Amino acid sequence: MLNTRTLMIVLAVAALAVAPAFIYPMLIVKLLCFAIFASAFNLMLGYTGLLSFGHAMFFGSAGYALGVTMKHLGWPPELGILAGVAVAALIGFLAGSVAIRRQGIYFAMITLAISQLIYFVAMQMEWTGRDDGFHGIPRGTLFGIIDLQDDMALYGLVAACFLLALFAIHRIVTSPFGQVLTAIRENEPRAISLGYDVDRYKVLAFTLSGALSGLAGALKALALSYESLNDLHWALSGEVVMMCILGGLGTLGGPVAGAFFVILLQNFLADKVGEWLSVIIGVVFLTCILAFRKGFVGEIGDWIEKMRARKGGFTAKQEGNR
Amino acid sequence: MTHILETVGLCKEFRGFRAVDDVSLRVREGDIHALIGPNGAGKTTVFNLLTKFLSPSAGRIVFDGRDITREKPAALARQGMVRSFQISATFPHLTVLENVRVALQRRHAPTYAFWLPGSVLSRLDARAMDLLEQVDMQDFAQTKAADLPYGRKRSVEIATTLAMEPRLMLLDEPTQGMGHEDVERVTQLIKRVSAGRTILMVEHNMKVVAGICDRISVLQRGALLAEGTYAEVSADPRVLEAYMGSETELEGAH
Amino acid sequence: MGETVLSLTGVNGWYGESHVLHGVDLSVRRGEVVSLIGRNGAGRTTILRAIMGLLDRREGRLEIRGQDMSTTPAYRIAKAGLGYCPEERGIFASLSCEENLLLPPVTRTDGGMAMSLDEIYAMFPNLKERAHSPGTRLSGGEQQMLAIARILRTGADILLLDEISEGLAPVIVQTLSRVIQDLKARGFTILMVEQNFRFAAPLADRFFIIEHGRVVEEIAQADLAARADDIRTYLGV
Amino acid sequence: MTEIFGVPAPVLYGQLLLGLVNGSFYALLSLGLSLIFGLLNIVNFAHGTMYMLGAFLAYLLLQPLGLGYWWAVLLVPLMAAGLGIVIERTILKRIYKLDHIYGLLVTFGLTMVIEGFVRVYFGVSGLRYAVPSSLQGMVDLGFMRLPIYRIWVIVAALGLCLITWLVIERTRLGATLRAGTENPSLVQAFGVNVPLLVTLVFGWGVGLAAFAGVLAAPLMQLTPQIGHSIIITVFGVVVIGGMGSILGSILTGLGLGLIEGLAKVYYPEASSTAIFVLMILVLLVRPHGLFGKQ
Amino acid sequence: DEDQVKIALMTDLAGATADYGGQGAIEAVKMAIEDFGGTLNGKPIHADFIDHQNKPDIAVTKAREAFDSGTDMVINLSNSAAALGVMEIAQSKDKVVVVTGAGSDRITGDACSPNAVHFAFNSYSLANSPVKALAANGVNNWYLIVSDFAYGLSVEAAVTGAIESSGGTLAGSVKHPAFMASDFSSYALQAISSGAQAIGLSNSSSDTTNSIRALKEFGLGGDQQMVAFTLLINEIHGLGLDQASGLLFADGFYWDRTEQTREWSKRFYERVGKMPNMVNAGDYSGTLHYLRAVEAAGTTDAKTVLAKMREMPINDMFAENGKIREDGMMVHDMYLVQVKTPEESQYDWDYLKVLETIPAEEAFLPLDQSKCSLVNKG
Ligand SMILES: Nc1ncnc2c1ncn2[C@@H]1O[C@H](COP(=O)(O)OP(=O)(O)OP(=O)(O)O)[C@@H](O)[C@H]1O
Ligand SMILES: Nc1ncnc2c1ncn2[C@@H]1O[C@H](COP(=O)(O)OP(=O)(O)OP(=O)(O)O)[C@@H](O)[C@H]1O
Ligand SMILES: [Mg+2]
Ligand SMILES: [Mg+2]
Repeated sequence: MLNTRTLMIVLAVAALAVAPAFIYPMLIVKLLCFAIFASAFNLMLGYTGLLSFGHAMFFGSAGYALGVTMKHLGWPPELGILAGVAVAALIGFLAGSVAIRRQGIYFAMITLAISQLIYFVAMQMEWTGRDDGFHGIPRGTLFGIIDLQDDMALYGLVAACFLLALFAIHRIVTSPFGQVLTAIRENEPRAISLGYDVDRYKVLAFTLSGALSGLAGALKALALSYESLNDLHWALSGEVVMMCILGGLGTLGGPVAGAFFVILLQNFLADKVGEWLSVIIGVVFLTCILAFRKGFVGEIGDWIEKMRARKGGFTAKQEGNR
Repeated sequence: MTHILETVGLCKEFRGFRAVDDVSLRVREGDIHALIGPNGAGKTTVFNLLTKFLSPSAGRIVFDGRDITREKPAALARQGMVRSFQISATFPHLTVLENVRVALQRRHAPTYAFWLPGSVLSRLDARAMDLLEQVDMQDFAQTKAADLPYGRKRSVEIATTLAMEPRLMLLDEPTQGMGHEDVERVTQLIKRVSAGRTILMVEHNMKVVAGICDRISVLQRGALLAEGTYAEVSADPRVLEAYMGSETELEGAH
Repeated sequence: MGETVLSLTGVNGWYGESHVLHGVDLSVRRGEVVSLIGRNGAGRTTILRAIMGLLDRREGRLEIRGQDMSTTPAYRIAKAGLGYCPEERGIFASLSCEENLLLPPVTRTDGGMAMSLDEIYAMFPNLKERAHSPGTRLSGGEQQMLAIARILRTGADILLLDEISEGLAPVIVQTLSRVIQDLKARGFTILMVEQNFRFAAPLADRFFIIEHGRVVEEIAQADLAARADDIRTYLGV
Repeated sequence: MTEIFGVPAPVLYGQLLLGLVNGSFYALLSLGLSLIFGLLNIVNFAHGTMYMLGAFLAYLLLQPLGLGYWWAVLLVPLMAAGLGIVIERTILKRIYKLDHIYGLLVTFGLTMVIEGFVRVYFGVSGLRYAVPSSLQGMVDLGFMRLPIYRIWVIVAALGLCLITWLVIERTRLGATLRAGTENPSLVQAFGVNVPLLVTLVFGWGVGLAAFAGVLAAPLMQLTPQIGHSIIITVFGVVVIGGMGSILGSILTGLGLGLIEGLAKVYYPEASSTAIFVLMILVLLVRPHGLFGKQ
Repeated sequence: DEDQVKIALMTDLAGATADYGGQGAIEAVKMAIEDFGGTLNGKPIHADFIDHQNKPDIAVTKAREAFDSGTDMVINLSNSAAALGVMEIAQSKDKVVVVTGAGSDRITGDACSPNAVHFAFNSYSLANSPVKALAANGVNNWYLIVSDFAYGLSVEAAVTGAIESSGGTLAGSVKHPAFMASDFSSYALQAISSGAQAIGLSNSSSDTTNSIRALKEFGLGGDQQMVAFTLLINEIHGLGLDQASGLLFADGFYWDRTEQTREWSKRFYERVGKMPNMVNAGDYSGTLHYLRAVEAAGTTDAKTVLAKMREMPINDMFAENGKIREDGMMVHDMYLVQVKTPEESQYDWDYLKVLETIPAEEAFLPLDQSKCSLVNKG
């Protein structure tokens, strides 16, 4: 098992290293940003079971935070990114504290409402540039040595952050905290009766997910030198849900695959199919939910398990032995 | 004799309907104390009040000398008052060992540490196995809780509850829905784990009550009807009429 | 004893992916009280649910009054005169006691078994008293009575009762025992699942012992004493 | 002229009345949403799309077929209900056993598809649907002149809400529905054709949304996006009122329309955020909504 | 290869603002290339049609990709945010941008760029002329319905400026959320009950059409006038003359104005099925002007081409003696138009009366008031 995992990691790093030779680097940067975003979202839905329909609020706010600190305060990129993450984490904490009072679909609605609120506020603030967007964010010099104006340098930064974010998510999920989260997801009343203040754990999970989404948003704003209201819009929140579901919830690779798929689809189809884009994406999305409920990665995982089980001589789960 | 748990004039109204009416209950430290009574007498409601899943309309609850009327449920569990559920409550997709470990983790390992690897929890394994042995579940340590037979789930639940090192355990119908064999096992288990702690339980099975309970309180229509040892209570004609019925051979009911 | 009114032949049943019933064969004759006994999780509730068509998947043959109903959708099975009282009672919170009582549509009037509201209230006076309180405000015992009463109105003459003595005070269990005897006297056919063997023992004409999702033994009332040891090993009593 | 906080009283009354018109739409839509959520356990994200579709269907009846407004009032809800029934039978029934987030996601996908089609066939620049001649004109209410059509909107919407509410609370069918909301499989075991009931309820809910669309058609330029903002507001209404509470949806919908009307006079910039602030406040005080049960 | 000309139309092909781009823009650009001859210096002219889906970030990503893969010029850029974003990239990569689909004054104001040309209209030109024209007729008491987003506010600023300078007064204004509200009755009622002589619509697209409908519904008429500050002929087509008649606005192009406009527009109509609006015409004219400049310059180098573009006057069906100023604004005559009544309209798309031609110098912000840094330096 460990070998396959190491192999996967090596493969992923290698793929990231050679990819810019074949694909337009800035497109990969965008893909990676959304992959981080979807993975961060997965931390909520996939591992905590809470559907947030307002995750764009983290993505967008972090972008604006990075923009303001770098453009107006002259902070270097590393601090700008940190500022983005911090702002997103703070929003995660505040929004989480409110939303956590309800569960399931209500949670989704409340997060949606909070993110709409933030959207409208951003829309009415002078300093965000409203719907004209926040322009002219400098890319700056990382740690005072690496000039990010160079696309490849920027790509390196984003790729490194991507790996780091995936590792962070893996670590969070398997950490002692992750264990408590699993328990809460499995049986919340029981977790309460064991003395866990479940709301606090959920808020922390929401905050962490927000912070990582913020990382994604900040990186994207840095890469594009630009931030817009679209990054706060509920449609983006819907899109990130879609990415996760398409790729496979509760797996590390799923959201990444889902994000790549959706962004590439949008990227390549839009100019070719024009008006039909939303129909096509909708149909693909519906088909996936109805036919491959576990997402690409989940279904492939199941299939591999099945093959392995067949090889190993198991035919089916043991049954009837109760 | 000290009382570990005391309620003073506890009341609970649901939109005008008094489910619990001025109940002053006293549970002595170290006892197995049973709460019995006809259906709808308010037993589960009392439990819910004690464990803060409901808040009382009036009255006070004192646990170990401290007023806990306004405490949050999780905080109460941390002080040693732990409830096990009427419906079997495990974490179905965790293994038996992990089930117990989650309970141990709260006291003995980090719980918010999202930056640590999961392997730090393995230092709880020995202790968890220890608890599993107490309920005779060591052989099932790696089984998923969902795959266990019903009675065994109860055992896991009790082991999990024990991991909390409770001073007072609240058991709501621990044998409900169990076959005879399991009833027997769980009864013995309760007896065994009662050493060094107090147990308050709701139970309809008179055999269990008669077998292991030191004291019994009888509720009826939300109010306390009688209290005493099994012999005292079962001799009370009001209890016979309201609860046990005409059959003198009590076990006959179950 | 009358003709066979309910029979299962080689019935398999599934919850999602998990295969729970493995070839159940049993039959019930008119006017009989039959009890399914077994350990927890043996599959007794599942058998009742299989009959009512409430499983995710069922295979095998189900006959009611000689008619093949193996592929009949769930909502039509009740119309063949079956009344189901589920293990969890299934009282509706948003309906008053009386609305709960009136909820199941009257499905058969020809058998003459349908009891009127008055008859039912005479049988369960508590329900009349609480007719207008929301269903789930009733006490456990009252809810259990309501669950049984509810299916007496519909004209169903084959009753499937799941653990009706469960979690009830001894005094109410005694009442229920009388109710069952009364129903039997009126000619109802009853298939009941009981954990509480002592409750079932004096009531049932026959017992099916269920283990691992199949019928492993059939014991008649008359043989009960003789087979006590067998039962003990099966049930661990 | 009397003024209320700096606003002339007649203007204020006028605004409140207009708020009530909007509130009727919210009530109609959130009622359908609640109904569907209650029995199907699905948060119908496509509800706004159905509203939009209702308006476009009305247009479609008029343009190629020449069937006017009153035909639309009659036929469009039926057509939409028919579409809803097809969707329920072919798509939604596959996801009932899953977590209810799937319902949200599937209907989100449906929104993309349906809206995409409307966009392809009708474009985005907006179509016009005229006020029917029988409802043209204004009534002088003293403090304002109100178009007759808006009065009809209030009457029709509230009438339909009332009928729906009566059916659910006062009839046997309603009792069966309520029971089905709690435990569909048991109701089925009692001999009720629950799948049919579910299908019909979805059809009814969608029909209500489409009816709202027909009512709205003469009031605005029809673009494929008209469902967007309203659905978010309606979600807010349902959360504030308490999900699944029929009466709650109706009352909250009306109330919210009034509050919005006030906001548009006193602080128009906040009119779009008022609902979200309100929602957060309500949830802090009453986590189950104003009319929700525990 | 190096000296092939590659242009890209980037616009909203299918979204809410597709009237400012969409199929019409595609055909306009294609017509320009065909009319130019299809080739330049013997090489075919390559055109890409890129959908930014009305999302500025997609516009920015795709523009970057397009420039990196050899695109020389991007045109249209409906949506001001997208335009401003792409202008920045064009400047850093030294490419040419011709904005036709967006109207923000910032494009030639504080955000101006040596690499950008603003072709068809901006909010100043749309706002200023109607206010001035009405003032001359004694209509100078205004109420504004403003959409609460950057473009609406930029129009509002331009309008308020114009009202002040023409000695008018503002009776009041109300802000509505942009593209979120479909119910304008409340704003209409407030506007009507203000008693102002003119009600100005500082919004765009569906917000404008819905405002118009609501004003009509609540009985606007008599001595109150409606003025729209951003309106395309397509929107009048959608509204119908009974709703829109009498409406005043400024337009950069009307198909039925001259023989030349008619000839071109009919060709356009045959391809698209709609009459062109000022953005469509701008797309055609802008593309053609760019190609002519490249031909004259003999290179695709942005600096040289831009210099040529500024040097050459624009003379076609869109502009007579149009000229690109140093702030990037292509100044040309604008027209004050009024929507005909149904009775006045004789044939399909016969919607407008041209009341007045506003000379280029008056239609656009005088250079000395410009906030563009390029102007101050020069
Ligand atoms: N949430 C509630 N709202 C209204 N009434 C309630 C609620 N919970 C319980 N009750 C009522 O309070 C009374 C006591 O209920 P409780 O569940 O405590 O009984 P119990 O003694 O546990 O009975 P059982 O032995 O049947 O479990 C009952 O009449 C019940 O209907
Ligand atoms: N909804 C369900 N999904 C999956 N498995 C189930 C479900 N309900 C029951 N089972 C499993 O099916 C088997 C038979 O259960 P069933 O409820 O029929 O048993 P029973 O004999 O009625 O026992 P009990 O005493 O618990 O009522 C058990 O192993 C149980 O775990
Ligand atoms: Mg109880
Ligand atoms: Mg059972």
